[in-house]
Amino acid sequence: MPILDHLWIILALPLAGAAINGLFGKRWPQSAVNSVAVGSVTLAFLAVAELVREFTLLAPDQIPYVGRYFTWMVAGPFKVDFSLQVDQLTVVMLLTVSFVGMLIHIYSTGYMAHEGGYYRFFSYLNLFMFFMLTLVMAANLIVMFVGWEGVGLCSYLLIGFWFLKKSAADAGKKAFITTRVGDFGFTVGVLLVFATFGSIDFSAIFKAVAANPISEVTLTTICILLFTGAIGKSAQLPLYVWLPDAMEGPTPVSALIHAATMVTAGVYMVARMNPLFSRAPIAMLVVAIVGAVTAFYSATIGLVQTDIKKVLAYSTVSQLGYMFLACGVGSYAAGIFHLMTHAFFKGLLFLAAGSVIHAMGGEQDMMKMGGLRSKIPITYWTMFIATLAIAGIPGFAGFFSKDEILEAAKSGPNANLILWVLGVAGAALTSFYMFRLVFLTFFGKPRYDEHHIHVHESPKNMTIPLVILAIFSIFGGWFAAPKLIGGIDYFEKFLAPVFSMYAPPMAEPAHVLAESTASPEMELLKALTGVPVIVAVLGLLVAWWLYIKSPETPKRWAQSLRGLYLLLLNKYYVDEIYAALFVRPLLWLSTNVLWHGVDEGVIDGVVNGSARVARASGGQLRRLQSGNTRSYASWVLIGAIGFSVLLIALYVKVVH
Amino acid sequence: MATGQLLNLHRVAPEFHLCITGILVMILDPFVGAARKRWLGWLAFAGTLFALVAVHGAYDSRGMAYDNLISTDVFSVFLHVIVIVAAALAILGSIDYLDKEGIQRGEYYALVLFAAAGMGILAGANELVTAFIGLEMSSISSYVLVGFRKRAAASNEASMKYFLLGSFATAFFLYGIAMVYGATGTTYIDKVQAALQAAPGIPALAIIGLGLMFVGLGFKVVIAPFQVYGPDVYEGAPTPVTTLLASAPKAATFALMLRVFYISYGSASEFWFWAICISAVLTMFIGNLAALVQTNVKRMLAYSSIAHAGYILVAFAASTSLGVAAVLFYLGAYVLMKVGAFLVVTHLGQQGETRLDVADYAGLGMKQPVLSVALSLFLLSLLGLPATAGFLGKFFAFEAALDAHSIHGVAIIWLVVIAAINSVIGAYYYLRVIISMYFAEPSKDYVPTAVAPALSVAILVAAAGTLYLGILPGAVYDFAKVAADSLPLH
Amino acid sequence: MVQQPVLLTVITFLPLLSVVALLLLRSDDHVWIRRIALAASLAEFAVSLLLLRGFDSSNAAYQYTEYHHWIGEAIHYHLGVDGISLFLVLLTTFLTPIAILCSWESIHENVKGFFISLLVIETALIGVFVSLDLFLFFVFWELTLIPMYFMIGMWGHERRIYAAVKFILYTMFGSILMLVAILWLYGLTGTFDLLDIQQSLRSGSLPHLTELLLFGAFFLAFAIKVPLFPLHTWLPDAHTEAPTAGSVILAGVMLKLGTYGILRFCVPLFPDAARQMAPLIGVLAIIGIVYGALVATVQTDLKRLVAYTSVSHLGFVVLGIFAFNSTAVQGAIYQMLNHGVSTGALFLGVGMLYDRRHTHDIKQFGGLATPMPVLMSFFLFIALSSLALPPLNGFIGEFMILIGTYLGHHVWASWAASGAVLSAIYLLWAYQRVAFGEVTVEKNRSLPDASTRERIILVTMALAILFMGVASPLFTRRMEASVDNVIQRVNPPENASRPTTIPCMGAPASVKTAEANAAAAIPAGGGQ
Amino acid sequence: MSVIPVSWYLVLSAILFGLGVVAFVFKRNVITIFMSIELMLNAVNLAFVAFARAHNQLDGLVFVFFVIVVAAAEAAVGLAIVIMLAQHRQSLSVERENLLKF
Amino acid sequence: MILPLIIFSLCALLAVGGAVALILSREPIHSALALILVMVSLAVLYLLLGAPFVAAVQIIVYAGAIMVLFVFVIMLLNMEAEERTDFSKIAKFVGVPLGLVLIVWAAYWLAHSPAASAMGTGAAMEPSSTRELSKQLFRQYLFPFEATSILILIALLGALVMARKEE
Repeated sequence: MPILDHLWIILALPLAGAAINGLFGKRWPQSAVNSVAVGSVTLAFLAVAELVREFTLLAPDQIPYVGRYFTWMVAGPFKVDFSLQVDQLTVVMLLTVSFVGMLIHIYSTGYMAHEGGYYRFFSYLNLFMFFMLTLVMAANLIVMFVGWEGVGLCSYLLIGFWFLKKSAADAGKKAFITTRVGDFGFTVGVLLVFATFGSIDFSAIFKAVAANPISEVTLTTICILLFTGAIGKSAQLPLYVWLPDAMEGPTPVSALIHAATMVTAGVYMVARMNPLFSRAPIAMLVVAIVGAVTAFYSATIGLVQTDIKKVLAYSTVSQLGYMFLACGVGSYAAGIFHLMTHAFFKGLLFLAAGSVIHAMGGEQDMMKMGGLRSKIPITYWTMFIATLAIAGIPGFAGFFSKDEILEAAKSGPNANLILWVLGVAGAALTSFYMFRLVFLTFFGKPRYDEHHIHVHESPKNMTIPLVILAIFSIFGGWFAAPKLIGGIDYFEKFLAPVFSMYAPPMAEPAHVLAESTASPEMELLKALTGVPVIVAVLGLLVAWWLYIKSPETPKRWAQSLRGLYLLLLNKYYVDEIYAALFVRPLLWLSTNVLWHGVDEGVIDGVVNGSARVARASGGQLRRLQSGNTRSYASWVLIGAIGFSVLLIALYVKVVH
Repeated sequence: MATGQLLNLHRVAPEFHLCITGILVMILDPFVGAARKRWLGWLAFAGTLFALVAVHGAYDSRGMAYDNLISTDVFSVFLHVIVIVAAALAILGSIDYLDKEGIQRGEYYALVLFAAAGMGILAGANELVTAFIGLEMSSISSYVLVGFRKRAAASNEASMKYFLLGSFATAFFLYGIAMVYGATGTTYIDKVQAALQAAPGIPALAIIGLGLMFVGLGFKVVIAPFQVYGPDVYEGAPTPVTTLLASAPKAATFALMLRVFYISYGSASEFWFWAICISAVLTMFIGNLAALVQTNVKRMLAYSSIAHAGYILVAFAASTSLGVAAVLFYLGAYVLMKVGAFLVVTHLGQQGETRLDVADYAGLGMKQPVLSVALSLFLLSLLGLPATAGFLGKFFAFEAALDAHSIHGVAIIWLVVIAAINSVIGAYYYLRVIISMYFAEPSKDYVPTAVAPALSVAILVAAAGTLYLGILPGAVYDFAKVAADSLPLH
Repeated sequence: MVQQPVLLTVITFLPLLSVVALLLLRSDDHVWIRRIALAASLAEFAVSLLLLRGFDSSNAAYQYTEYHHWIGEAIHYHLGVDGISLFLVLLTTFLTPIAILCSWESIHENVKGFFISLLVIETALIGVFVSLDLFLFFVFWELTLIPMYFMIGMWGHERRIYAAVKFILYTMFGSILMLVAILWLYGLTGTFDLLDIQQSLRSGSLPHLTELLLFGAFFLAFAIKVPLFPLHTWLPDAHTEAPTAGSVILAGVMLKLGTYGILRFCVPLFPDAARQMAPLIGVLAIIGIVYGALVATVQTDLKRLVAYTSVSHLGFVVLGIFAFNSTAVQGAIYQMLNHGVSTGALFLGVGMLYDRRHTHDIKQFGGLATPMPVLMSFFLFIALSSLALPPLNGFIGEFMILIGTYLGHHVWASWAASGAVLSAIYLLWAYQRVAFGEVTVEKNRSLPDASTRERIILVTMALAILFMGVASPLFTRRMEASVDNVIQRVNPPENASRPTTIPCMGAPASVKTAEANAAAAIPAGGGQ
Repeated sequence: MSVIPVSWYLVLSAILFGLGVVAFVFKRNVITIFMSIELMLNAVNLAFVAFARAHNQLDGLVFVFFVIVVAAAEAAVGLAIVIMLAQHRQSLSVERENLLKF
Repeated sequence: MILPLIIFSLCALLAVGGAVALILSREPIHSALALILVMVSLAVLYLLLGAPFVAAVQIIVYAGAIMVLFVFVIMLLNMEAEERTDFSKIAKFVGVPLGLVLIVWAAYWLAHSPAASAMGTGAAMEPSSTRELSKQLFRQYLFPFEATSILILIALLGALVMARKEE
């Protein structure tokens, strides 16, 4: 089994690409850079495909298949191997990442064609692929952390790709630091894991947790800490703030990193650690709540944004919320499923948006677009499909995955109706702002100066990925389709081993299946499956009414509900609040109290003060030598009498 | 009897040689023309070398001399070496200085030699009045030497102060001797010890005597509170004389102090321990702190030598044989580095000792690298940097003091800590000179003058010694231990 | 083990020998002074690599030992390396050529003196690491001061004299008290030889107060050197004013003297006191981590900023040492090496900027990525290693420390982990202000990118960073045995059959203890 | 023949010594200060003689000779210094001699 | 026998009086004469203590030679009365009082120290023979005696150096 025995090849390819482009790309023509970058990723994808083939040949007891390469850290009881593993979850992630990644690479060759630092861009992009693949293939928490931080680094580099723009550089920094705040939790979580299980290998941990019961407090702490990391990485409340800013990066970056892959790492991690989470109900609840609230909250912000990419950004945050909701209610499979479909349609949305921006010559404000339908048909159609998908219109990928999530929230192992309501509300808003986006962009009259901006369809290498992704946005969800008619959710079945192997005895995902096959529930299920669809359609209609039927109503509402409107428009002022709460006080403290206060004031005060005291006393002591012989004689006399008296005193003390 | 007395002569041969050479210089002086007077300097130097050889002879025939008035033991030999080497280096440093100052006279060298002889007696004396004579020999000649630059008002004044206060302190010392004599009926150091141990309780007279002698001796070794005159005299005296004053008499007087305190009063150490402690603390703080604010290098070094007397007292306080050894080693190290430093200052002072300010040394590191390196070495040694004599001096001193904490309890540990802190305070002013030499912008007006051969030889010897004692102190320290054991300690 | 009875002496005094060679040169013959200095330091590095060949990593005892009488019967010329000092020696010999190379053009006046002091420092530093006699140790310890003092004072920047004096007095104050402690120890044990002292000082053999005082005296000296939180204020001044090479050596090696001393003397000699003081020291270390990071964040002077990061990073090391378990201590040692390389590299970068613009003021930079992409990319890479980004070296040490510390003290480790966040903040913020955005100062537009010489330096450092990031076992395996020795003295495993004295314990024993530590640690997961 | 206790002589010598000290500190003129030193030495001599008598030894008397010799030597040098000062300075008051201080 | 007592007290009074006069008189010459008075009365006391030879030396060398030297110098430099400046506060407020304290204190301890009072009036009286004295001096104390010769040489040199006018 060529690949399975050499998993590292999958990582080596993009790394090599990154290295080659980074070192020599500067002097090479674009075509060479392209072939290296795209080539390496395509090869990686093919390797993954081959891997899947070999994987299917594995016996169940060989899964997860682990490959150890070298010992990376060893100190006392603490030992880390650089080891990779493959199981169903990995396979899904690998396919998604490498496939979408490949398409976006191809797309970028068109999108970035006229940018400076072309080689740099692709080198970073390949490097990102390397770290992302490491992340998903990691067989232990530390190696996973390598990928985890690595993708963060690449996102930092790529967001700040146009580093001459201060906003871009700022955004990159913000992204890295905010996620680092989450990583703080993640790190401590890993520490606690090691302290608890004495190992950081997934299999070892899972075996341990399955074998002997660990105190639920510890588990809950672990899970919540790890989830903090996920919050940072996957831009959930309250650490989501970096993602919208991250849109400063080139659009393919937004598509790949900030929609399809990196931001979903959190979800992947939670799913990966499911044996722990499943045993920590409270943590699960937290995950679910955070997910649901984020899903709704960011959807509300999405309602009023006018920057096309910002809308998509908030929608991403919201969709990630759904994935966590899924994990939180115990249906990891649904979460991963949505992760995959989302990768398709959100990736597509971004690429399409990029194509629009490309066509508009860099314009991102939807208020300055409109009526592009006819001018860029391919972009329009693909984007429309993606919108249908994300809005959850039946038949499209998003429908199945989102539907499964809401269904799990309603009747899953740990269902919770409030969360379901939030989810549904979010779904409604989603479909509204997505169609708002589409209508504003492609319908109505052009709101831009047609003499200056010559709208043109993007080149092949950009449109082809769009089309491919569009196809997947439609059919990507159909693995789960049979379920609706009482069949089997192949996707869930495929992943089942991962989530059942170490699952706590009571929460068998199997019984969900069993339940779903029972016919009366199927009726109910169908009925309630309707709800999301209905709200989705409602959203569509409202959007249509507001932005096509009577375009001035939104302004009227904006006037009447000015307060709310501004609140939403300014994203609930969260950035400002953070600045006021954390950033400025900390800087002030560091500058005035710690630096000038403690360092220069107290400590150096003491140091230099003592020096000053010494000099001063020296200045006094030198006056003993007044130069006057009589004084000198007096000193000698004082000494004489002093010492004689001292000696006699001691003498008296001794004698008597 | 008389023959026996004559046979004793080789045990005081060093003094004999010094005096003879001195007299020779005096006799030749009138017949030597002004141009050739510097040869008298070389003659005196030769005399010191003879004396050194004689010291070796005396070492081979150790024992008591002149009815036990003189005890030529290893201890005395050790100090003879120190004293004579110091005198020799001082002489080498003087030759060209006197030319420069236009006071090239035979008497100068004669006085130096007589003073050295006096110190020799001081180091070897086993009887207080004999020691007193030796003390006076060295004192009176140094009164004169201090005033040797008669044209310089500072020199006159220093001489006057030194003379008056010196005699004042001497009177105290003498009164102390009288008391001891009264209390014990003898003035022999070892007999006093016997008498005091024989007596039921140590008599008050003896204690008062100790107190009064401490005044005289303390004055000579410049420790607080008798240090007041020190800086003035050291500053006012011609620098080569300062070189001598700061080194040899201190060593010799410390020798007498050791004999008196450790032998005669060895049984009363719990009495004088506190006196030494207090004096040590005062001395170190006054010396170091006052030195911090000096701008005149000569005066700064004077204060520093006060501080070093304080460190020596720390070892002195140990009141054990190890303490004696530490004091001896420290004296050796101290003499070398102090003489070295003052000799460099002698050269840099220029005609009329005009360039003595720290600021005058600005940029010297570039102009006279070798000389600067030498001075830095001496300063760093005074500062107590490892691999220099000064460090090992402190090292052994502290070691001896801590070793004695079984006797004196925690007090002496604190004494050592205070000493340690002081040596950090001291670091500052030594480094200030280095800063001026290396980090400061060179002053334009100063044109460096070549170092005369005699002086450079002296400086090299001192530097070599400082390094030798710093890196391979073993031999000397062992010798110091032997010397310490040669004393009939309590 | 291979016995090369003079290898350590050669390694220690080779630089001094080359100083003699330099002295023979005419002082205006800059070219040859530089060449010979570089050649000598490279040769030194090559020779020091021989240590690895014969080093027996399974052996906890000191190796390549040399033992000669020196002064009296108590003081010996006793050299030797073990897993703890081995790599610190290599670090020194590795950084010195770099330091020489980086001052190739930036030093103009008194070149001879500069390289001489650099080489003298090298000898002194190596001497500190290899000497097994407290007297010898102290001699080298003090000898490191003077050349560094000259370096700051003669070739430093505006406030150099203040910085130099502050540096030397601060350090001397600590070390002089250590001298007293050493002498006291001699009074108690009658020897200056480290091994003999360890033999005679079984845990609890000293009166409690005495042990505390001795520990305090030693620790003060080391803590000032490290520098630990309240004693750190000499560091920013010294670094800011020192020439680049000075900063590299100062940050790269000299600070390690402190942590090394703690590990070599404070902990094994006075285990009870160490255990008793550990809570206090741990807290100080954590304060240092956070404090240093926060203050670094708001610095306007690039070099000062880097200096403060050292306070933060060394806090990690001290924390690791006082966690008293194999993982943390090995992490601490590894972090010493990392810090040496990474922070050294940061100072090199800052120095290269200084050579071009003669300022450290961040406001004077900005947008430098445009004129000098190469230099800035390396700068970023180094910054990333310093902010502990896996898989670079900084991460390894920091994480080992965290893991090890966590086993004993959850809260400590959690606080310390926050340092990672802060490090990201100050480094990236600073980097952005320096490198990103439009070029703000006209002068900067025309700055030349890294020269070949600078590229060689930067590539070397980058490779070292990467190598140490992926190949940590090559280092830690050699430390393990020695480290377990130290650990054992502090908390002897209850079932230890033989007395916890140093020389010659085989690997199996140490492995056993490692497991013992683990066993002791893992049930403690719940917290203790 | 004598009925006077030795201690009386000692007290007298103490008084004279003390007066000498007072004189030294009190007088300003170099030469009179010098005289007060002589006074102190005389007190010492008295003490020596008294003690010699007390111990019925001759050593004490021998010491007196030495003291007198030393006193003479000091006198010679001291007066020479005084003359030198008189040559170079107007006043002979020690209080006016303070070029060197601090 | 009352005579010795009278002599002692008389001389003691004269000595102390002379010392006080030395202090109080502003004219150096008067001080010198007062000092001579002290010396003479001390000489008498030496006689009383049965040390005639010492007494003689006291008169001849001390009062005779040394003090004459003093008087000579005073005359040579025809010194004016000393001005009672008080630049030295410490001397005025500490030195002088302490000196007086010293008198009382030393006197007290010398009077009351057991050793001193044990001496009583000393051993049986006959004047010390000069022969014995010289034996002591030239045998036992030969070395310091020789040393004093050097001392005098030093003094001679010193006087030469100091007093000689610059040529």
